[in-house]
Amino acid sequence: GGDEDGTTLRVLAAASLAGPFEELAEEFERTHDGVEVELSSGGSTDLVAQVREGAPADVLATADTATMDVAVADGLTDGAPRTIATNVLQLAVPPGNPAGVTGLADLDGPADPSADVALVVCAPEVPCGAAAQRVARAAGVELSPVSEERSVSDVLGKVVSGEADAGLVYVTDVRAAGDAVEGIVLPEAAEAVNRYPVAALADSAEPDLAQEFLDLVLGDLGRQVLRDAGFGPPEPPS
Amino acid sequence: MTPGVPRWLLAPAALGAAFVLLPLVAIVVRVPWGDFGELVTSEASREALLLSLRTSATSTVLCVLLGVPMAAVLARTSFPGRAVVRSLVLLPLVLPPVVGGLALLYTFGRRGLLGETLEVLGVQVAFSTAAVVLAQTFVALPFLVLSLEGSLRTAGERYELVAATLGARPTTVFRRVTLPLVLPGLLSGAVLAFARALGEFGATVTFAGSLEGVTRTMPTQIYLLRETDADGAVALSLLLVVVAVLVIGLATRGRAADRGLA
Amino acid sequence: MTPGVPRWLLAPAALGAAFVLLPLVAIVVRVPWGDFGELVTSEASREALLLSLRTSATSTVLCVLLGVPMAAVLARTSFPGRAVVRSLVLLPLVLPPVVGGLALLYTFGRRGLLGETLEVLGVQVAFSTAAVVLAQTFVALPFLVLSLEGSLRTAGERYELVAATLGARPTTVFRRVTLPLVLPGLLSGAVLAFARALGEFGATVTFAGSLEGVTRTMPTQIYLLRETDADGAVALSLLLVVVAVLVIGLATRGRAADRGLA
Amino acid sequence: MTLLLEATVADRGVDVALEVAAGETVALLGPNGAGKSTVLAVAAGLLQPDTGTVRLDDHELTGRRVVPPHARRTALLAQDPLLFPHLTALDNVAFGPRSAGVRRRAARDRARRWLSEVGAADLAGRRPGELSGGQAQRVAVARALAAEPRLLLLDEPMAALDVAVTPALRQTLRRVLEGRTTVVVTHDVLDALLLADRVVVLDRGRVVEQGPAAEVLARPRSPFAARIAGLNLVAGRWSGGAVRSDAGRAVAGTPSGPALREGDPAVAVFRPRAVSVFRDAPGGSPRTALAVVVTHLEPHGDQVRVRAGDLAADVTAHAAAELDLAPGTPVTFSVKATEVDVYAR
Amino acid sequence: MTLLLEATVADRGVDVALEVAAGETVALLGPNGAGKSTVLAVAAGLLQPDTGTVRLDDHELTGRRVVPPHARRTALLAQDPLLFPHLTALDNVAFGPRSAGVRRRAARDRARRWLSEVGAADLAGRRPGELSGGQAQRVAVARALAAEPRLLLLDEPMAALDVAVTPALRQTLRRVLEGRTTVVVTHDVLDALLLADRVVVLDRGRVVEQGPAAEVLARPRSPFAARIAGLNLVAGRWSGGAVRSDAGRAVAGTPSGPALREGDPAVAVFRPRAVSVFRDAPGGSPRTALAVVVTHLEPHGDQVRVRAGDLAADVTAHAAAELDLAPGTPVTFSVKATEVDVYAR
Ligand SMILES: Nc1ncnc2c1ncn2[C@@H]1O[C@H](COP(=O)(O)OP(=O)(O)OP(=O)(O)O)[C@@H](O)[C@H]1O
Ligand SMILES: Nc1ncnc2c1ncn2[C@@H]1O[C@H](COP(=O)(O)OP(=O)(O)OP(=O)(O)O)[C@@H](O)[C@H]1O
Ligand SMILES: [Mg+2]
Ligand SMILES: [Mg+2]
Repeated sequence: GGDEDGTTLRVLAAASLAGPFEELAEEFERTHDGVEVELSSGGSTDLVAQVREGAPADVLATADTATMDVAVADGLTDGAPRTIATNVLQLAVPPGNPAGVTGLADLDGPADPSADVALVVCAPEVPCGAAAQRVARAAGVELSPVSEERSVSDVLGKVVSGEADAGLVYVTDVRAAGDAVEGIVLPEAAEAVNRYPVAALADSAEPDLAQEFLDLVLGDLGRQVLRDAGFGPPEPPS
Repeated sequence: MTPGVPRWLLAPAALGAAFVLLPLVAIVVRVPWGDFGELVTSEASREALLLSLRTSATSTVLCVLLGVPMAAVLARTSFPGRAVVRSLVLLPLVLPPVVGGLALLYTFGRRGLLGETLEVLGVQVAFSTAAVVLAQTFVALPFLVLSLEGSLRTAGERYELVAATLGARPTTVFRRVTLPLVLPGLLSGAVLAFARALGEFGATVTFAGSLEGVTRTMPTQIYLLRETDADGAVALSLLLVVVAVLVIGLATRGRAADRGLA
Repeated sequence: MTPGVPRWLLAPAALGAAFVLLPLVAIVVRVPWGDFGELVTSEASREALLLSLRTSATSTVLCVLLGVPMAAVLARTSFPGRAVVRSLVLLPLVLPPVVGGLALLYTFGRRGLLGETLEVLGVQVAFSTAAVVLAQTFVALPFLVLSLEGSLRTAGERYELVAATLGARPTTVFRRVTLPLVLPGLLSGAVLAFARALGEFGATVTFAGSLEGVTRTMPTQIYLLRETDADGAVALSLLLVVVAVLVIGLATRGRAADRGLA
Repeated sequence: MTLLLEATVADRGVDVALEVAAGETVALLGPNGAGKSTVLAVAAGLLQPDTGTVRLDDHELTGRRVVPPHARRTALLAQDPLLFPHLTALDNVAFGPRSAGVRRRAARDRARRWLSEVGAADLAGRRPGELSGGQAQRVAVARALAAEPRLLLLDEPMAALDVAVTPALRQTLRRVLEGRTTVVVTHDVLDALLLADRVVVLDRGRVVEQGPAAEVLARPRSPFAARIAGLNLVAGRWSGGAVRSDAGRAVAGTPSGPALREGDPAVAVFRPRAVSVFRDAPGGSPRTALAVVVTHLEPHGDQVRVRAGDLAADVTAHAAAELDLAPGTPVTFSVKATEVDVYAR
Repeated sequence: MTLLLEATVADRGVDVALEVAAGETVALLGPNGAGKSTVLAVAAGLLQPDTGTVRLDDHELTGRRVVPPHARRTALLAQDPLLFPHLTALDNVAFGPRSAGVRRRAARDRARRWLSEVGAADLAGRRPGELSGGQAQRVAVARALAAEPRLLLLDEPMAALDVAVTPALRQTLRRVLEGRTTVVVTHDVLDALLLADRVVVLDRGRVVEQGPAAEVLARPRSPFAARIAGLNLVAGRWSGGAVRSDAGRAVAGTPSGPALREGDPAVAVFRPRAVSVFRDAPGGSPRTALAVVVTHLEPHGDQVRVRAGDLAADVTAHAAAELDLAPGTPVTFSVKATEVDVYAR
């Protein structure tokens, strides 16, 4: 990136945050003359690995606290991470809900390949999978998915294509998918709230600008934009 | 007596080799050797590895069964639109694997082009091991076709023509002359296809999903592990690589050398 | 006069072609043609496409520069451990691309094997366009090497030996005999490499990141778009595919046909 | 099997009509590039002629439905041995029978027989890569013969063979070709005389002469046939008791065959032995004296063959020495009219 | 350039020592598979001998540091033309000069000259795929000659050439090889006589005979040399005024050269013309009568050559008809002792 004719602020954001952050970056550029925000998005794990290996970056926003904790433990961050938004799971079903799913209770049962309802979830290794397990425990059901995906978009893809009858994804994902899926609110979802942390980075070349960007995200405008995208407030009513 | 190569070629060749091999060394250095044994012998890894080997072998066979005829037709016949078909066959190469997986979903999925037909036949492809094989075959087929077609062209048609004048029917010519002559090319094509199938990830995840023992191949397992344990994922990759080298090494052992003049 | 192929081969060939082409049709059917124009002409798409073409072209050149010598050394010399080197060169094929990206990070990254050396030299590779090129070259190089090596073996050494007896030094032999003879093989190898580089995604995101205009290639853009707009991602893939077919079609136009007996 | 071939191949400048009766062996003669291999390729179905027909007995092989090579039951021995590199010599020879449906064992037995016919029995287990040039040629001959085709096409079957095996192989071929429809390309007059019933001489893609082998080679009408038969030939018009060529040569001779009228196209043919060589133009009885320049000398049996362009004279070594002949020497070739055979072109 | 070559190649059963003096042309004769091409490959550096040395003048080419083919300044015309398929005939011929550093234009001029030397000037622009067999061979000859090497190795340069061009090309070679160190493999006695100073006869990988060309071909000591020279040869021991072979043949003759003692290994050599053929064993003056069975008959000039295994007799066509000769006829070959040349083996 060229900062010959100005200052560049590099922001690494989880893919699920890419939309809102783009909006915020534009706003930031508008209010900061000569500053260009370069937004780079990807999987949280990838982003942390990139920072560790020396990717030039000023701000990091991940999709869960676990990956951010890794960054903190590696001393990559400058100051404690702050939560900017939360997210909860919903059941996504194809339009019209062909399998007639109403809630987690319909998905109870042992693994059965010929099950009439094909459920897809995230693998337990990834945050949304861990959340799914917690939600299922809270509901007292045993899930037997036909596939344990690596990412939310993989889960959503299966539902959108109609391959799966239901998938456990975040409410923001349901919102982003538009008409492609329908969301079913889960009462048990509050048991597993996902938090999105953001932090300035230790190696930042522009610590002041980074701080200003954090302020923007954490400020009213930030909240507004994130809420519009379907995210919950940083401190959900418990 | 081999004619050898110009001396100066060794420099870029070594550079190229280093470029490919250094990252491997880097991986080896990073692997947490202490946990290595445990990691690679874990139930999940074993299952994934076995599944990968099984599906990759099956897709390689499929690639050979479909790809050899395709290469032969491309190299030995001419029909209008041959050039177009040839470029289209390249497509799975260019298609980002995830999109390839989507394309397969759109074709073989429940709501895909062939979905209803398949459903009537009682075949359910998605989320099954068969889907893994399909995804791997889709991405690996072009390698076999292209490299074999190249070999067929280089080998030329003279021996086939001679065989025909000796009364050999096209099938006999194909079986007793064409195939034996391009065996090295077929072999390296199959190796390419097998390697590509073994490393396939994107299309598999998108099209087949990821369930231990059914659709979770080694690369998928590596991705998952990487979320929690990057070094572990690297170690597992190393295992995959070693297994691949062993399989390929065994398969291509004793390739005949060609001879010189006089 | 071509000898043709046995009639029955057409069936599996057609099946294979259908298997590759149907998913493509499925994509075309699914593309939201209404938004297509806007989507593919958007600033982001244009930048990504240009970056992809630029980097893929550069990596193809790199692949040729490094791969031709490697193939020549593998096919025309014998040294202890040749077979091992040969299998190792295959590795980037098997390595899941993301792991390949990690391996590159471990090598060229700040904390990598060469990191310090590079830092002293003032070179920062990772997360730059150069990193994209490196990642693409890493995954594409084996294709060129393997398919060219196959061609070199099939072509044999007889003409090279004749050239040597006519007083041609190895360099002359290489330039005036070897290369022209395997030109079709080199061309299809380069096409394979270009296609693979163009579709490369996993290693790029990991090693180079995803920064618009700098490292966000078309596949990365497609991947990102897919998070929010799967159909749009598919449309973009179609663009990538069309561009690839055009580029490859132009590059391989007018490949010479070989001739028969008498 | 009667072969009837009429074909033009424009880009090779070939336009040939050829007929081979059932059981007949035709020798195809002609200079390099005359179109001999092209004719064989057309007959074998490897080359589609631009226009023309190929007919075996009453089966039309070209035209609307082209009969592919394998269904023609022809076997072609090409100019290049082209042994299958992945098969042993034995399996190469067994390839034809195997393709015709013979069981492996029987095919191998037959192959072994053919290999010994060509003196290559001991090479059965070798791969083509391990054979010398002549050995490969012998195996290729055996392979073509073992296919037992209805039409056999042989392109220089004796090429690369040593003098010790040639006569024996020629006898073998003579026996094998007996009663089999065959076209054999050769540059050797002995092959033509011993193997062929008829010879066809090609030049620049056209048939310039054909007829029974012995007759054509004894009374050639084309320069190339004369050359291969080792005879001198001067072509021109019959005028005043001599054949006068466009280049102004006049050779007096004795017409034979159908009577010649003044101005008829005719050839004068005479043996090199009948030619005497003088440093100066001689007087005396021989009516023909051709002023030529020696181009080279060759031993020829006990004699020395003095070549002067396309004419040749055989003289004793003693005479050659006495005349102090060397390339470049201007001499006179003289031949008695009684030694010159003249007949219509 | 003196070539000294001593080499064994175990898997081809070749063990040869060969010396070629500077400027000398040696003809390498021998049956198929004798090892001729192998010797050329060793000299050219294409084949590493198992043991032995190759020396050009005083430069050791094998041994500790093997000199690679391109640095030997030899040119090899292999048995196969192997023209570079991607270059025109002209550029094929220009390849050698270009490799030696000659500029493209000059190299092409030189190539054009060589192409016309071999009668292929009009083929300059053609690709090898568009040449006939003999045309390709001519271009290959031109290519080898154009390289102007210190040592020229020609493997059957006249193969596939038509009778019209052979004499002229032979003269060209004769002129070109003058003063150039050359080894030429041939199956043709004329090549040996006209081109070579010396001939070396190989058989089964060994040198069985060598000497000045005219001498070896006039007084051969090996069966193959006799065969190529068109002479009959019976090898055995000198005993009682005749050469007696192991097979029990006895040929009476007149010893020449160094005196022979009883029991010395010797050969009896006689021309086919000197042999008379009888249906029954004759009485009378000729001391030698060999009972043989006719294997085949060939025309030979005006006569008929009667072959009986490795022996041959030339008789008139009239006599052949009168004797009712045919393959399988038992006859007696008879030769006068004065016609038989006997000398030490
Ligand atoms: N593939 C080709 N394309 C175009 N022209 C060709 C091709 N092959 C041969 N020719 C030309 O066609 C003519 C006839 O060639 P052909 O091979 O039939 O000659 P030939 O009589 O067999 O000669 P030879 O005695 O040298 O083998 C020649 O002038 C040759 O140059
Ligand atoms: N690559 C090889 N490997 C093993 N043996 C070989 C190889 N090439 C040739 N030979 C054998 O070595 C011997 C010598 O072969 P070479 O080619 O030198 O014979 P040649 O004298 O040139 O015969 P020709 O007159 O048939 O060309 C033969 O017996 C042949 O079968
Ligand atoms: Mg020919
Ligand atoms: Mg040889």
